[in-house]
Formats: sequence, C-alpha cells, structure tokens
Amino acid sequence: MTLLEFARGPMLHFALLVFVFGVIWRLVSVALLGFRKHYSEERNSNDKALMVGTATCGLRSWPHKEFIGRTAFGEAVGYGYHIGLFTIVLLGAPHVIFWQNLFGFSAPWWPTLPGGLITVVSVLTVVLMLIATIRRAMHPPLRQISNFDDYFTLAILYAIMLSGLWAVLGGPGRYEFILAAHIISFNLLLIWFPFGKLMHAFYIFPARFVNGYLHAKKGAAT
Amino acid sequence: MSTAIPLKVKSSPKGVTIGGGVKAIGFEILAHLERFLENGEAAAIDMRSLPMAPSEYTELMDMLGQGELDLTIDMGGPTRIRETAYSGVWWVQHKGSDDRILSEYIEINRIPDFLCAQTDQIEDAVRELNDRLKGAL
Amino acid sequence: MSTTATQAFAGAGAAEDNRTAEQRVEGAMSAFARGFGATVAMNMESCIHCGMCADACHFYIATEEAKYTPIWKAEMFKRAFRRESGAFAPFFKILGLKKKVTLEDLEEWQELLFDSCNLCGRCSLICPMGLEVAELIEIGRRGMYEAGLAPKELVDRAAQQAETGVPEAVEKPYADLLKEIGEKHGVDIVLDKGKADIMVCAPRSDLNRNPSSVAAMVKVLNKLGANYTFRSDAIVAENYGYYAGSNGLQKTIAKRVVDQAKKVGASLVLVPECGHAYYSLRWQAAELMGETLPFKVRHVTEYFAEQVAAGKLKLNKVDGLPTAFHDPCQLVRKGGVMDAPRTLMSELGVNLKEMYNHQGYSFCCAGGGGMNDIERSRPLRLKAQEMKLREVDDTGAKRFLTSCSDCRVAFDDAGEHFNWDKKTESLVELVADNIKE
Amino acid sequence: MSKLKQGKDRPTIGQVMDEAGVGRRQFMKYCAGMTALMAMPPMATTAFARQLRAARLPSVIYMPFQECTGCLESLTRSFAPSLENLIFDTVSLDYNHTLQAAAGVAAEEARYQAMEENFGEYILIVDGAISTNDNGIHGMSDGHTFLEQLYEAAEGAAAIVAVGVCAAYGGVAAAKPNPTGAVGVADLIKDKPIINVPGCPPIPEVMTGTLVSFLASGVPDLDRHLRPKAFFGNTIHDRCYRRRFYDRGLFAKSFDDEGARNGWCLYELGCRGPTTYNACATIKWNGGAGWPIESGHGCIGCSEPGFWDQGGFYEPVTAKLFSERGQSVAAAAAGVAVGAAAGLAAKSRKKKLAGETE
Repeated sequence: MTLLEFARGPMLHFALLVFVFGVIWRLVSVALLGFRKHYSEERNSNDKALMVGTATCGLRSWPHKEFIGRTAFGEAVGYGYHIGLFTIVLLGAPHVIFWQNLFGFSAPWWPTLPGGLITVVSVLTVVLMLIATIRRAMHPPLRQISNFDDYFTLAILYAIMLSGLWAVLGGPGRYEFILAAHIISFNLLLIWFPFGKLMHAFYIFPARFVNGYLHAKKGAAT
Repeated sequence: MSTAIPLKVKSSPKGVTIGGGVKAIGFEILAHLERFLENGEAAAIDMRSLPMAPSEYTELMDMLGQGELDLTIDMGGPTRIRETAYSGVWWVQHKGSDDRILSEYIEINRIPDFLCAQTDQIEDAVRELNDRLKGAL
Repeated sequence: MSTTATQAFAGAGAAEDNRTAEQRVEGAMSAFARGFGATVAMNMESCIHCGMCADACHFYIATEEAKYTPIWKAEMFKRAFRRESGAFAPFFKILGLKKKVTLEDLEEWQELLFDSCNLCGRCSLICPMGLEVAELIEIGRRGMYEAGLAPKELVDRAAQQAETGVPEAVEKPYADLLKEIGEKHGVDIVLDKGKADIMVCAPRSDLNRNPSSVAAMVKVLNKLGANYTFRSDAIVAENYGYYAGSNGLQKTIAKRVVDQAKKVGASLVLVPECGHAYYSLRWQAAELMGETLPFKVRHVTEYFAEQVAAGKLKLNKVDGLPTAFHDPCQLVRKGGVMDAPRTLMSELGVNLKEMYNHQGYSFCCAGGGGMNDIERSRPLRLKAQEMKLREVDDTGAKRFLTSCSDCRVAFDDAGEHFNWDKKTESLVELVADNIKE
Repeated sequence: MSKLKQGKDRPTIGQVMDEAGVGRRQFMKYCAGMTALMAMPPMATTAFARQLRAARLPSVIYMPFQECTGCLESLTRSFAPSLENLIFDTVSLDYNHTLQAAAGVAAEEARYQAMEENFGEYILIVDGAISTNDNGIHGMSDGHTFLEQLYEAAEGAAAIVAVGVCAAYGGVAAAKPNPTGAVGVADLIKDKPIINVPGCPPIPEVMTGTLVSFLASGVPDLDRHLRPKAFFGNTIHDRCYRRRFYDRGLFAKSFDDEGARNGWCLYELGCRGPTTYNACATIKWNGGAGWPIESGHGCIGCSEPGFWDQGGFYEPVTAKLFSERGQSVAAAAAGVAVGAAAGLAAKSRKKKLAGETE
C-alpha cells in the first residue's frame, strides 16, 4: 500500500469517522446543558426575536459603521482568506471531483473555475493567511489571547495550502507523495476539527442566532 | 516529429504556444555555431524532444532554408541529410523501413558525424590496403 | 497588570475572609458553575480568538494595553468552563490542558473584572461570533465575589444595601431627604401611600447630588396626575449586588423593591434616571426571583415618552441650542430603551446633534459597572472619558444631556478634571421645565 | 539464426553485425534512433555505437513464470526491423519455451547447458510473477517450482531484467487476495543487479531499449522502483499533450460527451496519468501510431506497483479508497451517545458545584 493509497484509503476513512463523531459529540453536549427559562416581560414578541436572531446570523458578518474604522483590516484579511478557501474548495476542479466521489453523487451542473485562476486564488489566500498569522503574533490583544489551538490550526491549513500548490505547480518530488501529503494534511484537519477552533464553522450561526434572539427580546442593540 | 493522429481541437488555444518559439531554437543554433567556430566543438539539437506545434516545425524548416547538398541514402529505410542555407548547420533525418522517423536532429558540424568514416574502419582499411598492395607486388 | 493595585485590594477584601484558599476557589467555581447554561457554553465553544472585542472596548482603545481585551477578562471563567462543563471537560482536566484556576489567578483578574470594565456591553456588539462577552464578564464577577475578591467598596455597599436598603450609612433617612427635596423645590411628593398604580424609586446619587432631577420627575408625575407613591422601604433604585457580582445580594435588594410593589399593588415600577437600576430590575430581577413579576418595569423616559405619544403630556419647544445626548449603556444598548429619549427630545424640539457613536453603539461614560465607586480606577476612567468628552465636543453641541445618575457622576468628575466647558444636565429636568400648561 | 560458437569466446556485437552485412552507417543510424529513444544527446550516438559494438554478444535466458505471454508478444511485435531485432535475431536466445522449437527434456537440457557455459555472463529475463505460497507449489514446470527455477537461474546471471509488471511487482497475480503469494523478482533476489521494465505490457521499444542500453553501458540509473529513468523518469501527466486542458480545468465528464470529443483531459474518468511513470506519452505505442490517452481512454497506471488494487480505473486518482458500510452512521450515533453523556455529566457537575449558594 503506497502512501497515497493509505492517505485516501484507511486514513481518510478514519478521519471522516472522527470528524462526524467529534462534531456531533461537541454539539450535543452543549445543547444538553439546557437553555434557561426567561421570566422578564419581553419587549419584542418571540416571532420578532426569531426574525432578528436569523438576521444577526448574516448581519454580524459585516462590521457596524462605528467599528469598521478599527476592524476593517483584520476583518478584510480574515474574510479574504475565508473566501479564498471556499473558492478553492468549492470551485476548484479536482476538489469538485473529490466531493462528488466522496459523497457518491455526480453533479454535471457544478461549475468550476479554470485551474490557473484557482492557483492564483490559492497564492493570494496563502499570502492573506501569512498576514493573519503575523498579525496574530504581533497585535497585542491577539498575542494576549492566542493559544496552541490557534497556531496549530493555522499550521494544518498551511500544510494543506502549500502541498496543494506544490502538487498543482509541479514542484520537485514525486507527484504521488505531494498529493499524499495534501490528502494527509486534509485528514489532519478533519481529525483536529472537532477539538479545536474549527468548530466555529458549526457554531457561528447558532451562536449569532441566540445572541440576536436574546438581544431582540430586550430590544437591545444587535 | 512523429505525425500523431491529427487532433481536431475545437477550442484551439489561440496564441498558446506548446513549447519554445522558433526564434528560441534559432538562437540555440546560433550559439552552437559560434562555439563551433571558436573551438570546433560540434553539437546537435534533437528535434524529437522539442515539443513543437506542427506549424512551428515547418516555420523552422523555412527559416533554415536549403544549402547546396541534399542527400538521400537508402539504408534500411531512407536517411536524408540536407545542408541548410547556413553552412555548418545540417538537418539529418533517419527513417526506418516503415517510413517511421527513427531520429531527426539539427547538427552543427563541418560534416555530419554520420557520414564520417570511423577510426577503426580506417585502421582496418590501412591493413587491408597494405595486404592488397603487398600481394600485388 | 499593576500588581501593586491588586494586592492592596485583595488583602483588604479578604481580611475578614477566614476561608482557606481552596474553599474560596470552590466558591468561585460554584458561582461560575451556575453560569454553565447552553448559551454560555455555546459562547465559550465558539470564540475564535480574533481579538476584535478589544477594538470595541474604550479602555483598550484609550490605553492600547492588551490586558483590557474583553474576552481576556473572562479567561478565568473560560478556563473553569473548559475543565468543568465543556464537551471535553474530562480530557482538559485529566490531561491538564487547562490549568486549574488558583486563588492567585483570581486575584490577578480582579483588576480586569472590576477596575477596567463598566459591563457596558459594547464588546458583545462587535463579536463576529455573537459571543455575549459582557455577560461572560458578569459571571466572572460572580465568581470573584464568591471567592471574596470583589472590591471592598462594592461588597460593603452591596451588603449594606441588602440589609438596610441603602448602600451607605446616611445621617438622614432618604424618606426625610425626599420630603425636604419636595419642600425645597415646591413639589409635593407622595410617600408611603397604601395603594398606588405606580411605585417610584429615586437614584441615591441624585438624591444627594442632583435633587432637582428627582423633583423634576415628581413634578411631571403630579402634572400627569399619576397615581404613584414612593415607598420608604424601597426608595433607592440602585442595586449594588449587580455591581459586586453577588447574585444573592442582588436578589435580596431587588426583592425589597418587588415586595413593596406587590404591597402597594403597583402595576408599574418606575425606574428613575439610573442605567443599571433599569437593566437589573427590568431584565434580571425576574430571572433571580424565578417568576414573572406582577408589574411592568419602565424607565422614567420610557414612561414619559408613552405619555407624550398618548398625548397626555404636552411640552413646549426649547431654544435651538445644539444639544448632544449621551445614551447610557445599561439603559439603551443593553436595556433596549432605544427611542424614548429621542421621542422626548423631538417633542421638546431639541436641536439634537448625534455623536458619531450614539444610541446602541455609544461609548460608555466609563463610570458605570461600579467603577465610579472604585477610587483606584480613576486614572483609567479619565483616559477613556477624555475620548468621550472630545466626541461630545466634536458635535459642536452647547448643551449636553443624559438620563442616568451614574453617568452624571462620571461626567461631572471628568468635566472637573479636564475643566470641560459643558455641564451634564438631566433630560427629565428639561422635560419638567418645559411642561405646557 | 546463424549458428555461432557457444561459450566464452562469444563474438562481439560488432563482429556479428559485420558478419550479418550490416553497414557501419546503418548500425550508426540505428544507434541514433536508440539515443533519441532514450533522450540522450544526439552527439552521444558515436560513443554509444562504439560501446555497443564492443559488447560481447549476450546469452539470454528467458524464464517464463506466472505470465500471460503478453510481454513476449509485445517484445516480438517490435515493428520496424530495427536495431533490437537485429540483435535479437543474432543474439543467442538460448531458452524461451514459447519461441524455441525444442520442448520437454531437450529444451531443459539446452537451458542448463547454456547456463553452465555462460555462467555469470548471461542475462536472465524473467517474465511473470513468482508464486511463493506453500513454497511455490502454485507455479511449476518440468517438476520444479518457479521459485527454484528462479533461484537456480539467477545464480549465474550477470543481471536480471524483469519484463512486465508481473515480474517486477507481482502484477495481476498478486492482486488481492493474492492466493498464490505472487511476488516480483526484486522481492526474492537481493544479490543481483535487477532492472524492472514494468508495464502491462511494457512498450516494445522500452524493453528492447533497456536491453540495448544494458549491453552498451551496463545497468542504467534506476528510480526507487528499479526502473530505468530514461523511460520511467517522468509521469504520463507531465508529458501528456492534453495537460493544457487539465491546467485550464476542462475535463471530459463521460467517454462520449463534448469534452471527450474535444480531446479534453480525462482526469475525471479515472486517468492515472498524474501518478504513473512511463514513456507512453513520448514513445507512444504500435510504432508511434497512438497511445491510450490519445485513443480517448485514461491511463490505468500499469507500470506502477499495486496499480491493480488502487480503486476503480474510472474513479479519479484522488478518489476515496474505502467503502462505506454504515460506519459513519455508527460514528454519528456514538457521537450523540457520548455527547449526551458528557452533557448530562456536565449538568450534574454543575448542580453539585453550584450547590445552594444561590
């Protein structure tokens, strides 16, 4: 069994299982802690609060005008490489094939971007990630609150991006090893996912929704 | 350049040249020619390894033009040796009996190696001529 | 972290505390534990350490010091959560991934949780992950209180208020003070009426420092012919239990107001011009009691705005002086009283010049959350207040209004320090002075 | 095949060529073809020709084991009467049970005799995998197991050329569950220079080219799978004429859609080009007439070890290599269970911790 076979065979399978198991574990254990019952006289009705809660899920992605002056750079870099990552993963041709094969469906309608463009986007994404990493290490509040989880997750992302670019740009070394490295680092991401900050991908909307909902009940600013 | 099955490409990539342009090969030939003049070092460029589009192949041939000599030797399939318009630059094409190109290259040399008699052959010739003449006396 | 300040304080607070370090940490953990609901858990699990909450906090903006990053203030509570209640709590504990919270840690965090946080809630608005950062800090404070590490001023006032209803010893009971204010301002104040629709409280800091604003409120109530009464057992609107971080004391203090309201059969409790009194009574009292309250809770500006809307209160137009309005955080951003002050001001025809950061996003007066009472936090307060005063000046306003007694204490203090050209006036006084006959 | 003296004083290839009336320039012409084939610089032809002429005519023992004769078919199918054919016509192919007239005991005797006479000199060409389970009982001929025959023949071999992916890495015979325990030569023989020429079958010119280059300059430099880098140095993907469609993300989705007709990349249809090292894209097959991808079918990676067990040939090279039999549902259920346990445990801890200091 070559490294590539191992990477896309048993390891990928194990990684997916750990991912499913870990994510559900963490989501369920939080939900079971129970939501407190509220007794105060509500200012807005439950429906309005639900509506505001859902709106917050989207609106909180864009900074309020009072904050944008200070957070514009940080958010631009952050959203920049998130958009980059989503473009690569959802519109890069090899990935499109991988998802279809992994989940066992064929989707001829799934649009893809030309390989060259995806490479450009990847390089840009790596540059933005570098800026974000340097900022995390230099900007005082960020340095104060950053821990192992932040840097380890970034390290895994770098491994994926660089091995991906290496495979596409045909760097030195045998293709199957580079491809194996790419898939192994993706497997690492899947395994680390439930135990680190990557869970924010699942928590972002419920957390924003609850915040928006509770604030709306009080008519407070969201 | 082995002629592959012609490929009907609908979206032919305009301006996307597969390999180096004809000019690049021209400059390489020039460099070899200059070096040959300086230290007599012969060189050759294997046409087979240059990923060239069919149009570039003919373009190169036109650029090199035709010299005085144009030999065709039948030796287990045709071998054609053409002197180009630039003396010292020869175009050699070996074909097998099934008209398949065995090898094709541009050689920068006084005379292509292929045509030269080999040293050990000359040594045999010396012995044989010597015996022949001695025998005649 | 200026350790000198904390030692001075930890010692004082802990002097009478004869519990061992473990017991005090145990106390903190039990307070934290009460906060371990799903909402808080979801917050704890989704923080991505992006550091943006620092950009909303006026103390970080003014000082650029990393320790004032809001989520860092809740770090102790977060660590406790990871070990006790997170999805992988056993692993964190066994593998020691998160250190156990120690007394030294808590002492170090006192300065962050009390001396440099107004609980103003601005950080909760900027968090891209929708964390309720202010509430995490509030729970952080509860842990500190149970560990006997809340600042002495707040703890003593809270205990005093829980026992006597008044946060500090007064030579003249507030009931008499109230009567005096009535006579002095020519307003008859209804006190201790048996039954009434509305029970009114008064902010103790206004009773002592700005009696005119209390008189103004009564004047308007009398004009409206409202069936109201003060209750001498529940005159004070503030709730020092909220500041000190003690659920128990906060509940006892709030219970005093609730009992009196039930006693007089009030259908409405009117909170005077005080920010946190409104927030703790309107949004936390029922939670602490564990039952829905039999009466509504309205801030005085809310009630008057309702009367204006109902046409019962007619006001004259004031002069065209450009005016700026400071939105008290606990009242507007956190309390949700977004429009009432502006309805009143537009009825008064005030030439309102909005600050860049106004209404739900306004910067805090830096006095709230009990910081007014903590003397050693003054230098930090002033740094943040300088920004606020400059922002008010930028509007070119000549008159400066607000509707919270603690804010006025803060602005008066800062105004005097920077000898500011403006005086902070009460919105209710402006209303009272311009009632149309 | 002209009868030549056996044993030590075997003629050099030069003598053989002269005797066969092959002109010096004709010999040079074929060497030019050979250097081009192996991507050597054209000026190296003269030196290559000189070395080749001086090489002693090899005695070749061709041992067929678990094989399908596909490689031999490909070897003898070499199209133009090229240099390799000449060498093969004149080379003393001392044993090949398919080609030789003799059979049975006589054939074996001829082989033993050849091995004795050229002990340490002959080239052993192995075709087909060697069964090792139950010490090789699954593959026998003439009463001896392939295992024994291999060891015996390998002893006196100057070098061993494993022709075809079976001889090199076990091939189809070694596919799961590999009942006969089929392995490649290199797994058994450790003390002899081995050159693997994998492929199913290998390209004729690659096989003969490897032999000739071995004659001229000994064991060529090999990659980590012991394959000559001259032919197995690049992936098909790197040399494929459809690469520019891959780079622009234009893929054929089925063998009969617009993409396929346009000659777009066959990545989505399971082409193993990216992970397969071979010379098909340059030398091509059937005398340069074409090769799998040019005919519209993806490369199946036949020169790579274990290519037979690397998933469906029509699934992309990054496809998953595991079959999902409900494990993910089980994992999800386990997640719910453990999550619930963790949640309830946290809740009880909360009650214990919170105690009554309400």
